[in-house]
Amino acid sequence: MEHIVFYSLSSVALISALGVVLMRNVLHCALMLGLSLMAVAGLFGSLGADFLFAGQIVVYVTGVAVLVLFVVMLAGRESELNSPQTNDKWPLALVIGAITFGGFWRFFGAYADTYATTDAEPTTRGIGILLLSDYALPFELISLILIAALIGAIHFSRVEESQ
Amino acid sequence: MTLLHYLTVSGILFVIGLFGALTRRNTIGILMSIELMFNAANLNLIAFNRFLYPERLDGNVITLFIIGVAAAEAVVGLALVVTIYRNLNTIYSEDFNLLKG
Amino acid sequence: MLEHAYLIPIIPFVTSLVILLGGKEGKDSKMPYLGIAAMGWCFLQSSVLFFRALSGRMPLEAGKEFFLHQRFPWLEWGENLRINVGVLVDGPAVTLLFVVTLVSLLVQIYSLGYMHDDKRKKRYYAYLSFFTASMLGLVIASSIFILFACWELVGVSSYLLIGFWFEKPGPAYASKKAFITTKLADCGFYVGLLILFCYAGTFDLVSLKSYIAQGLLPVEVAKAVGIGFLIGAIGKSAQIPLFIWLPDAMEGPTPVSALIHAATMVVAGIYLVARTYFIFTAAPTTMGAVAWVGLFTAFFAATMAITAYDIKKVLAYSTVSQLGYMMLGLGVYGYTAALFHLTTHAFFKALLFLGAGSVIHAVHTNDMREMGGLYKRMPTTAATVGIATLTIAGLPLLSGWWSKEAILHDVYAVSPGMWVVAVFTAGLTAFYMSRMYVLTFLGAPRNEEKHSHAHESPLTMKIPLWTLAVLSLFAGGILHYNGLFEHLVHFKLPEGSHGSHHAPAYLLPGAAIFVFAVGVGLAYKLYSGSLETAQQLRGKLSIAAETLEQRYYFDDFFLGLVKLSDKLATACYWIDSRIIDAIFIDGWALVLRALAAVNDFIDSFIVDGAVDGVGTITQDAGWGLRKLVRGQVQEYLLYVSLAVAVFATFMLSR
Amino acid sequence: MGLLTTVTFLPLIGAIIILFIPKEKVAVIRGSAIFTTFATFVVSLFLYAGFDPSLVGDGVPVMQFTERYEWIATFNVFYAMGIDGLSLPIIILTTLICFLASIYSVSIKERVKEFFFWYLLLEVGMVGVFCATDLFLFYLFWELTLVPMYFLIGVWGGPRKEYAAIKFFLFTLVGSVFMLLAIIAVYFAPNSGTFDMLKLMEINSSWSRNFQIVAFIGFYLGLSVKIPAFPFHTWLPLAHVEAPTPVSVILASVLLKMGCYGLLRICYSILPAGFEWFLPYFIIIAFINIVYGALCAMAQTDMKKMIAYSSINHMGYCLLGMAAVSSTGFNGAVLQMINHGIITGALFLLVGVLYDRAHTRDISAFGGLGAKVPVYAALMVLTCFASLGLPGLAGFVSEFMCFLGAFPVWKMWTILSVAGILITAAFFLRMIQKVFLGPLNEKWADLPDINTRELLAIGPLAVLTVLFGVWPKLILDITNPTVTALAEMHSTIFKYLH
Repeated sequence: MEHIVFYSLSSVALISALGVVLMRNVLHCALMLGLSLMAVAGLFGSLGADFLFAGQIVVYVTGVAVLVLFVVMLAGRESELNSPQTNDKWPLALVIGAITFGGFWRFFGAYADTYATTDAEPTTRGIGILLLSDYALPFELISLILIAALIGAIHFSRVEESQ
Repeated sequence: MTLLHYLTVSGILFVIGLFGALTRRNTIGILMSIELMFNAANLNLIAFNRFLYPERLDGNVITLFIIGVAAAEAVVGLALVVTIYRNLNTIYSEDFNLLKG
Repeated sequence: MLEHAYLIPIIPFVTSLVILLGGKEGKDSKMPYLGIAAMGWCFLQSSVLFFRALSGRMPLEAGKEFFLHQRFPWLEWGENLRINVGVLVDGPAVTLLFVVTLVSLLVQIYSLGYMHDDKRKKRYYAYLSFFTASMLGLVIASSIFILFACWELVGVSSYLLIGFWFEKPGPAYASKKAFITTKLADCGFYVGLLILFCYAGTFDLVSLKSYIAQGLLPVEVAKAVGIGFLIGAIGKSAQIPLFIWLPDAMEGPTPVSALIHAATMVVAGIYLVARTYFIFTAAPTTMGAVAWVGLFTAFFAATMAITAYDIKKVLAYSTVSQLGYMMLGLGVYGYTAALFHLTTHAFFKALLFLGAGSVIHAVHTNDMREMGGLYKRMPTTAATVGIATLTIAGLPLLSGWWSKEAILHDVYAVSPGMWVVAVFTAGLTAFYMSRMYVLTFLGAPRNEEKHSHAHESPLTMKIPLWTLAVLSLFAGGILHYNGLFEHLVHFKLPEGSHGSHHAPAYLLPGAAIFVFAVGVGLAYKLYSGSLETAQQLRGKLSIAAETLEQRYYFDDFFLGLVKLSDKLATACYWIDSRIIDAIFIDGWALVLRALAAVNDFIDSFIVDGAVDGVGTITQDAGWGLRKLVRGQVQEYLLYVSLAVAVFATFMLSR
Repeated sequence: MGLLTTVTFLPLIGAIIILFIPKEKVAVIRGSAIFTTFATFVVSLFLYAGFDPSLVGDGVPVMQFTERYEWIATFNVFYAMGIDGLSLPIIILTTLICFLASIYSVSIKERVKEFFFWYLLLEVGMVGVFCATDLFLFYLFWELTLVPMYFLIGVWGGPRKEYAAIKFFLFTLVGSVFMLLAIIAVYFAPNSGTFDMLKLMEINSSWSRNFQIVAFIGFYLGLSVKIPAFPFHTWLPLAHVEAPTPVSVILASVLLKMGCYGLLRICYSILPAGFEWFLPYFIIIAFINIVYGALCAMAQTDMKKMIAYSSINHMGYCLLGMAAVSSTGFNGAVLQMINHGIITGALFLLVGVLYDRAHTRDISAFGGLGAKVPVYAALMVLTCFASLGLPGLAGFVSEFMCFLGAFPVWKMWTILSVAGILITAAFFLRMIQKVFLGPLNEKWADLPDINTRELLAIGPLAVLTVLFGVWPKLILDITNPTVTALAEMHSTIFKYLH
């Protein structure tokens, strides 16, 4: 069961991620992104991070992905579907990706025999406590950043009266 | 399932994101790829948390923060995209070359 | 009364502030009465002290030479250093208090009439009070430092009063001249104070006296201090060569001149020497200097008075001359005599000035050539001024006679040579004073128009005149009677300083009466008729007369000094702006430029080739690299990730 | 938070608040600036109330109201503050002058917001310099005064403001560089490794004489520019002439004191051997400052320039007092700093008043104003007399004490310096005569007398002038114990003087 869940979720996540970077239609990309993120959320769940599972879906899937969709609809153009959506640097990028993954792999190998020793427990309460104790300051800072981002976004995307 | 499995998935996800970020012409695509990379990192954090320090929750909390920052980044980035589109009438990154030497 | 002696300077000081800050300015200001009332109180207190001291009913402090010595620390610093403020009341102080308050009171009453129409009456009375307060402070200060402080305040108030009619250029200039000249002298005083404190560590007169009595002050130091103080006194008491401010100071209102000349400012110098007499007597050289300064001043001032036609200037020179007498008296150990002369002189000089003021008030001119025959129009003034003239000229048995005789007596004891000059000067005095009187009051009117407008002064001006006239007549005799004044001043000659010359008993009074008679007679003969004889005489002696009229060219000398310092100032400023400033601004630039030149030399011959090569390569590389920079953000990202990937993998996998 | 930190940084809060006020609301900006300076002044009075003058130790000064927090641990830098009898009067003077000058600053009409921002920032630096007991902090505040001053002169100044500002900036900056080098040298000196002034005062005996001399020169170059001591004084007349009135006031009243204060606090206390080596030259510089400064003042036709040069002359008295290395001289010097601050502040304000009305400062352009503007004339005459050292007014006692202190040690130079008093009197009286006396110049027939706002700024200074002249003990009681201990601190080194 565990294996089935993991492999299916992983493959969904990876395949839809490939879709994000490779598909021509940006709208489809955005949908794929949502799918990928949802799969990653599932992975979170399989790792016992129940709060993050919910958070991922709420913030990413229903927030960011939807936002992307909106923007795509705002800024997308039909004609672009015909032109390639990937630039001419892709071979180099591929090499970089390979090197990066090679680097990762060297370290990941050390954890080939690491198994989860305990059962997963609900995390929400613990996260809540941590957020308001040890991480109180970063927590507040994050909220500040969000506000700033919000204001910034509004400011950027506002249509000037004069124009 | 070992930790390696999860790490592998997260590694591949990251590389895909990186590839996308480097090759997509569409600015929105770049942003989406970056989101993928964020997710890879998140997955990494949670996996380590679960397998190496199951009694603690710091990984989860930091992931939460990253989600927050990523959301902010997405908002700002998309706003920028909209603005750029409005002003330059394009969303292709190669068309922005104000930094040209 | 005695223990509250400190009130005497404080009351007029406060009064002056009240007058200055309160009430409304104008002709009808009631403030003058406040000033007079305050001064009246001070006079009352002072005269009580004076008469009690005179009659011996005020006891000296046990074993001391003073009646009262109060002090409290005003400034304390360091381990144990302090400057006290306090009062020291002794015989001379009591005398001066009496004289100053009396003259000031009379002058203030007199000013009611004289300044009747002035629009800044309030300010005038405030200044007068302040002037008197400073002088009174000077008189009873127990510490030389406070004395110096009051000394300066006297200077500044005289500045304000001389320049009272400041809209006219004359007073404005004269007041500045007075202040600067006395300030120049004050520098000497200042240095004296520094030296004194450096060695004695105190400014307190009583402590200093005992300090010096114990012989702790080296003679050289005493000499230096004495000379410093003497310079201060020369400036304040208008001795040669710093008398130049006094004739100009006549630009102030005449009552002010009376105050300055009779009681307050100019006697301060004499009083300073008297107050610090123990320092002078500790260094005999300084005594000689005091005597010579006094003698020169007395003589030269008297000669200058001969040719002056401005009534106030004649009086000014006569003051200078009389102050010279006092200085001379001090210099020949005639302490008592000098103070005695100071007292009597205050009465008749105040009277002379107030009388002159009365005349000027009536005829609106200072020039005696336009007066003449005024006795018919102004009998009171003529009578009182006549009394004063006779007194100062030395008519036997009047006040001036006694004090002048006392000084001459002491002079003879020390040096008969000096005495001859002094007696001759007395003759000159008799001459120029009589000349002044004759020209002003006797003879025929020379300017009918002015004569016809002349009128006798109002009562407020007459009362002071009569009061002073009475004092001029009798004060000297009374004080001289039974050694009253001598007893009051209570001066003990230092041992071994008695003069060795004894004159025959008839010589001194005889000579004095002789020169008096000759002086008065000559003046009457020359000036009672028309001025022609005098003019002819002047024509014959034109060089001498010119010299006298130019005040022996002392003014030119000091003006030259001022010009010189102006030039010096300009030179300094030129140096400052053209050289020093240039060094630090342009100079740096020059240095840098020189360095650059050296650099350039090295560059062009040694480094240049190499540098050029490097430069070319860099440039080419730059052009090449520039092509890489296409402004493509994504490309940058590509390079960055490539680098990071390679390096991270490489570094971490070692 | 300690009282000293409050006094120092209160103006900063005001400055920040002003940043948030829209620049059109000029009245609000002015009001809050004046209120801030007033509040600072009041807080500094609390310092006075809580200060115990008798608290002195044996040797190193005992600081009060101390605050000490670790700041940069790696370099042993502390946020250390404290005051003693030397700094307290100057701090109060600073806050008072800032308050009064801010009242006068209402006459500034352009870019009010920026003006008061820089103004308040300047106050932070000035107060901080006098509070800091850590050399690093001291230097920081020292430099903090530089930038606001540069802008205050450069933006709101007269016709040659840019030149003046640059000149001021360069002079002080070059000086500061030397001072920084000296600070670093002291930090790396044997047994040191600290910026703590008090500790440095203790350990300096282990330093070689040559080292102390070199370090002294560094400090002296930095400080003498601010004093300003000959020959680094040429920036002063220009800066004064070009600066707007309130800035001139602060420049003369407070900034110059930073140099003198530094001389006593650092050069003398930390590097006594260097100071001792320099004394013979120091007295000559004092003499030159006095006489040469006065002579230069006499040559001026511009009133502001004349007063600027008279400042050089008056700071010469401070130097003279310091050269005595005795309780008398030091007391005189400190007293002179305060009195000069009050008197010259008032003088600059008064000249500013006249300039605001007549738009000229040329002495010979006036004449007979005494009848036209009696109150103004009275204040001016009073202040001039105070400046030329009339007894009963502030300048006299301090001058006298400086001379009194210096005389036993430097007889010749002191006597020569007395000439400075005469020259000062000469040029002030000449100015009074030409401006106020004589017949009225008809050009100024409708010149209005001083108004309430100006009187509010100048009046307190005039009152203080009289108060400190009549009762100098007010200041002396605070300074004396500290200063006496200071004079005794290195008595072994300076023994030969006395």
